[in-house]
Amino acid sequence: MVNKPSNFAILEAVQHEMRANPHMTMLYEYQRPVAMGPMGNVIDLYTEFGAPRIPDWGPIDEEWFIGGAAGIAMTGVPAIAHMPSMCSVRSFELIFNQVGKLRHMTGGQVNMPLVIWQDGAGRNPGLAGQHADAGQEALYAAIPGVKVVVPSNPYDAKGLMTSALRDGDPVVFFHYPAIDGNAMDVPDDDYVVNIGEANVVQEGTDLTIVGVGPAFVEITRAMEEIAAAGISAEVIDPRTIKPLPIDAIAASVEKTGKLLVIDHGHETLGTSSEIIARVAMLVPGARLGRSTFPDAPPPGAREMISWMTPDAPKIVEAAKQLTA
Amino acid sequence: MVNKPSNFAILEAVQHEMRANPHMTMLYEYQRPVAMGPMGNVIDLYTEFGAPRIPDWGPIDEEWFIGGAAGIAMTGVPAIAHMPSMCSVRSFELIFNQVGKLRHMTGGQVNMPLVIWQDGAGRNPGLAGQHADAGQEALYAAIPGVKVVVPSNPYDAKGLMTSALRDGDPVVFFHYPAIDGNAMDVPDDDYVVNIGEANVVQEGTDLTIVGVGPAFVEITRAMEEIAAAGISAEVIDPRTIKPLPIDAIAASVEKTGKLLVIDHGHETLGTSSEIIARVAMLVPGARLGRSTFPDAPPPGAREMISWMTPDAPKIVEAAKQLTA
Amino acid sequence: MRDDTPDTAQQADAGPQDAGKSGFSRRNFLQFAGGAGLAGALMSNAGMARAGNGWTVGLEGVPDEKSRQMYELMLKSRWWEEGIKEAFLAGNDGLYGAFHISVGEEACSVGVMAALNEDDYIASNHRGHSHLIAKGGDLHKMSAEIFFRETGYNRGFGGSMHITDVSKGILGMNGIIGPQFLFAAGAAYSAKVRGTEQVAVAFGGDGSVNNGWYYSGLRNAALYGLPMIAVVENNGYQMSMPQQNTNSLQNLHDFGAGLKIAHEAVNGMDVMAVYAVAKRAVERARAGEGPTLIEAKTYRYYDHAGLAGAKPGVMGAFGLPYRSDAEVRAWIAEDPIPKLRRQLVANSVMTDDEAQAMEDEVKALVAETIEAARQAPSPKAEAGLEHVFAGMTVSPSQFMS
Amino acid sequence: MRDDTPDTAQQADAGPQDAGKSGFSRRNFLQFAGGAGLAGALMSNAGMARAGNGWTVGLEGVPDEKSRQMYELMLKSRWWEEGIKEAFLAGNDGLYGAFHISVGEEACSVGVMAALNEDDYIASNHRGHSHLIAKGGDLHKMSAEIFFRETGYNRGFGGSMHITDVSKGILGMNGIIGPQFLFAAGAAYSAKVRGTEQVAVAFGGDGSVNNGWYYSGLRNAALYGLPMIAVVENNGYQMSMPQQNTNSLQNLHDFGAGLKIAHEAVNGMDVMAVYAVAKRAVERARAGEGPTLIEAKTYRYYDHAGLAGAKPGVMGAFGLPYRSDAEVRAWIAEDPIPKLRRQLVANSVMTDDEAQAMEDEVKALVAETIEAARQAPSPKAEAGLEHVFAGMTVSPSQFMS
Ligand SMILES: Cc1ncc(C[n+]2csc(CCOP(=O)(O)OP(=O)(O)O)c2C)c(N)n1
Ligand SMILES: Cc1ncc(C[n+]2csc(CCOP(=O)(O)OP(=O)(O)O)c2C)c(N)n1
Ligand SMILES: [Mg+2]
Ligand SMILES: [Mg+2]
Repeated sequence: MVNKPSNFAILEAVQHEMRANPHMTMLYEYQRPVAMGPMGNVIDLYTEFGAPRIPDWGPIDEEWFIGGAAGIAMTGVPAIAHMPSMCSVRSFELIFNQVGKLRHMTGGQVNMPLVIWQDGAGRNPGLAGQHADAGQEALYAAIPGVKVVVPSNPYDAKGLMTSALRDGDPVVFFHYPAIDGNAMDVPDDDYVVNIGEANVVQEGTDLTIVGVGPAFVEITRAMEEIAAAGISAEVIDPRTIKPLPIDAIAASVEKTGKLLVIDHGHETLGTSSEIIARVAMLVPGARLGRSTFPDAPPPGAREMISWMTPDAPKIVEAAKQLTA
Repeated sequence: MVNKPSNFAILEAVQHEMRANPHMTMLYEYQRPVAMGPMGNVIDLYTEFGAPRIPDWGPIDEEWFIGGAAGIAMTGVPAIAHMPSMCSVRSFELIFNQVGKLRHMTGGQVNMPLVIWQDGAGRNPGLAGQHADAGQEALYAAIPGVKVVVPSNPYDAKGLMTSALRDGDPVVFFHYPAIDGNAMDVPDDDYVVNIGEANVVQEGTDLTIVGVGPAFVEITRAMEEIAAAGISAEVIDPRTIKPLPIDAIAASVEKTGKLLVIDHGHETLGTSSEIIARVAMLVPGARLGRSTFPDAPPPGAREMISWMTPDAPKIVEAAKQLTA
Repeated sequence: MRDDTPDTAQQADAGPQDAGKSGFSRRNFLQFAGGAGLAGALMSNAGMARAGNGWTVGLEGVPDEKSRQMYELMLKSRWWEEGIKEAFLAGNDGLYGAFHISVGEEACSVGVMAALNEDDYIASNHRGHSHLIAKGGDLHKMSAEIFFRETGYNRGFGGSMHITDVSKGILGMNGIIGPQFLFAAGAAYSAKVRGTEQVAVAFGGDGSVNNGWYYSGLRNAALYGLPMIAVVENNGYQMSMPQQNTNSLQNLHDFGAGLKIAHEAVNGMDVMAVYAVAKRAVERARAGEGPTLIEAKTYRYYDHAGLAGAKPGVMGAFGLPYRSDAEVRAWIAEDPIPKLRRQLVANSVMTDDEAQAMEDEVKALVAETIEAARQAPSPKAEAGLEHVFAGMTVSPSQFMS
Repeated sequence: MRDDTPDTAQQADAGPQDAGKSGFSRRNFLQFAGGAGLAGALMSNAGMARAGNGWTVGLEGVPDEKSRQMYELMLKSRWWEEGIKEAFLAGNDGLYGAFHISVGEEACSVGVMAALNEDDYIASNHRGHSHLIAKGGDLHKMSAEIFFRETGYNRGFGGSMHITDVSKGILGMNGIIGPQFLFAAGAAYSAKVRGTEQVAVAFGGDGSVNNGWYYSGLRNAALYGLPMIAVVENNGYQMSMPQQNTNSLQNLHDFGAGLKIAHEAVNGMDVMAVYAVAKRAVERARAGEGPTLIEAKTYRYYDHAGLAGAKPGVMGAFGLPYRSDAEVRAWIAEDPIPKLRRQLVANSVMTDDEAQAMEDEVKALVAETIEAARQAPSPKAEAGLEHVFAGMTVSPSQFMS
């Protein structure tokens, strides 16, 4: 057990499943499945499996990566479509009208062992507009028939990818590089983190704080100062957006009476909206608050985007306010 | 003033604006802009304006309708992209990454006088999967930079279309044919219903009921029985999903203490989630409830889809429960 | 259409070179495809169908049994759709939902499917009843699905537009225009991964060529040398829009020239001509020579959807605003089913009585499937919450909890 | 590339016929385009550029003033990017964000823009600095945007990938691959609606031809006979992927054959050759003969993005894993800027001193814009809440209310 970067941990999961399944195929866009581990050890799936199971990345054509992978999956061959954050949305309709609906539409006939691995987003300065998004998981969670997971550390990333690759339903897997900020020991052997299982990272009595992916990394950074302020926070990482493990969150709010949701997605109809709405109905009288990226595209200038992104200081502030 | 079918009322708005603006252009998919009014009078924009402002409908290519119309709008020419419900989602990325972001991304340089008119959806039996959707407005409302309106009757449809066509920002306009169930007098002259303005259709003290489009039609059908049950319901049609007129709704819930949201969209991350989340934070202690279409694609068989759709009887039931 | 044949020949040769460029040498692929010997063998009997200009092809070289089966499949497709049509028109069963009739286009589906093996894949569209029947679809399950019964192919979840039978390689009809080209390319890619000889065929209409998925499916099939075939059933209309107003190409298969893939037009009203062209395409695919684009010139006798202009006992829809009755009658004069029957009888593959008997049996079977569908149970309302994800149900959120 | 010229000629003729089929007769369009006389006039001086095989074209027929301007624009593009590159490498300004250098490709942008009027439109991509400068982009506002200053083109909202100047017909660079083909087709459609003579040009790389928007933009331009031009800057790589691994076509412009539109390849390292081809395309567009697909064979001297392998004072990036230094040096030997300078001097359009003076002035201007950007104010944090919708701000939801 040793710290591993998340991209390496994820490739360990993919490598294990591709070795176990002689046909599993990965279509991907420009990030060759090669990563270096902590001891300089390299995983190179491209060299190990090669075309056709792992072709050289090929054309800029997200509709092929997702539509083609869906076709592969319909023949019973588990498929992965891996691409950068701004790209999978080009295939949104295929996920909305095909991938998510085919099982139901056909009365249960169609299995869709497909993992859509979306990579690389985050509220980074300098890219602007299309390359600094976060929170797209909410767009996919709104679609019936697709599962959506958002790991917040390398350990969960590997375990959730393993689960996703063993699932018979389509899973959209969000990898935010920022989660390497939550360094973790990652076993070399394979293991699963179950889809739909929340992680209570810290128990507390005054306040429940919830967030996924990069927002959860900021929550972790804020925990010490929150404790220092004399606030006993229960900290929960849902890890899965759909199906959302709302019971674990509601149970916690039952105890603390207060919920703070942090999200790097937008205010309107982001993940925070669903969590707050459900808790509000399940735990009448709870105090509720959220800190999210505003309903604006991400601007390029650091001054703007950093100010707009929920980070540790803003989270500490919000925790104090909500418990005041 | 006389009852008019909504498609006719909408075309009255488009005709007026196209006459007022010599270049306004409409690209559309297979529903020619022709409609018959109550006295058998016909509006035929295709004959009146013709190509190129209104071409014969042309190819099955939603990316052209929306991407091309966006290009037209970028040159300062107001444009309409009109297509059936299952189609505009093919251009989701163009709306998400271009139409909604261009003004902000360019520091305010790009105007986008574009109306995306999505037509014909609804929870109808027999079509299944892709042709019986509703609630897609929530997908677009999640996108920064696009306004989203959902009229629930022919009067609002005409007034909101007029506002949309005079707006310098992109507006996604949802026309559900079911809204003809809310027959209304519609003036022949042009008028506006402001985007972002809710409509308090009935005042009440016990309970606030909120819904848009086809859900609001069902709410209207339920009102008599709800009153008969001795429940004084305040009934609100937000009409706009983004920007959401939350203050009017919150003010009402302040008064009634209870909120019931009805939506033909899905449970998870549908419009109901945003309304409930915001009210929960603005009106602590309010009782909250919702009735939505489940997180499943629409099945074809009538037995299933009718049972799954929030209709008047289910709304009456929910109102009784929430006020019990 | 003479000038199309050279295209094909020439482009077919371009195949392996393209495949080579994409990193799969022909040799590699043939290992997958099961050895060069096979490809050679297939090649040899391709010649058969190269008679004349290929626009109309007789039974020469087609085993009697095969041609009889093809005739029966066309009859099944024709009379199943006619039978359902009659039930809709009669109005006694309260039928509802979409129903896109392909009557008139049976030669396209049966001709292509005759060139396929059972384990080959097809990805169909909204007008796909004929594709499914030609690929061995079960008429009982199809009728039951039209009636939205629990016993239907999709258990009443899908109706006409979504009928699917994965067990027969039928990846499904689809209510959306275009994805079939990606699904077929993906299924072909899967065959390559698994090293099988399977091919995947996408069926689309003249309207389906106008969306990006058509380009993507074909372009990637060309890039990776995939065993994929795109069949464009050009029936002249995209709903009410004449094909010539939707695309600047007169002959849609010409698009293949821009991808340097094999492409040709075929007489979609002659099942043996379609069979011949499809066989060449299948041979090319199994030999690792990449995709083929086939444009079948055909016609739908009925309206786009629904039964405007249709009458009980009369084949075809007349008096529609966007086309002339003379045009409809001209295409009906080309009807592929009597055309094949005349050939079967003239070549004494069957007697006219045998042909008639076959037709009567098919009609009886269709009637039986419709009666069975009538009697079958409807799905439970609660079933709608199933099959969203495998083995779990979603919550009935229509009821406030 | 000889065999490309016939393509064009032949396809150009197909133009009006296609336009006709789409319902816009050439005559109609020429009213928009301002009368047949004009089209004729333009045609006549197109001949000039038909010398030899067209792969390299001299200054014959190009007014001295014009060629001097073109030289200056290439210098501006070259030295502005070199100047910003140096600032990045020096590291003293804390520069951040994306920066896709187009050094080496200046002949493509300047050659095309030389054929355009001020009110014509361009839709650019992520590698668009050169397009913008060639279309008259303001170097001060561009430098300021790279520094994310309030004084930048996009007020610091966009950075390199999104620089836009609607007032100059620059519909913007774009961080997403492909939409420019739709935007340009749309802008061309708008010109048709308004009855102007404007044309719209989309610039994309060899990678951009692989997505559906490319097909859609070109196909609809062909269908409606739009004054649209697609310029594919084939620089041989899509990030680290050789073009030949991303598309089964060796010559990307061949795709035009499948749409029956005018299409040709051009020497993207020869500004006058590009100018000549672009002029023909523009004439075709203004004459209502529909779109043209131009493939410019070119090269980017630097890495896809960032400055791997780049050194201060040295032009080009070396030692990159996916290409050989010899290849880079071979293309640099083709550098279009000294090539034009040699011609200007040899044809005594300028003396070498005048050319040098011009280069020095350009360098000075660039330095000035960078210094001004340094001094300019950064945007206020709160500004990020503006420009989502016209005239309203969104709420600062990052702070719990
Ligand atoms: C993406 C998409 N756009 C539009 C539609 C609506 N639609 C259904 S069938 C059809 C016409 C199809 O024409 P064609 O491809 O020629 O097939 P045909 O009906 O003639 O067999 C259209 C526009 C759809 N189902 N999907
Ligand atoms: C839709 C989309 N997919 C992927 C990307 C990531 N991306 C940015 S540039 C690029 C390569 C573009 O190559 P090419 O079109 O040849 O242009 P070049 O960079 O060579 O000028 C890619 C894949 C993107 N920006 N948009
Ligand atoms: Mg058709
Ligand atoms: Mg390139």
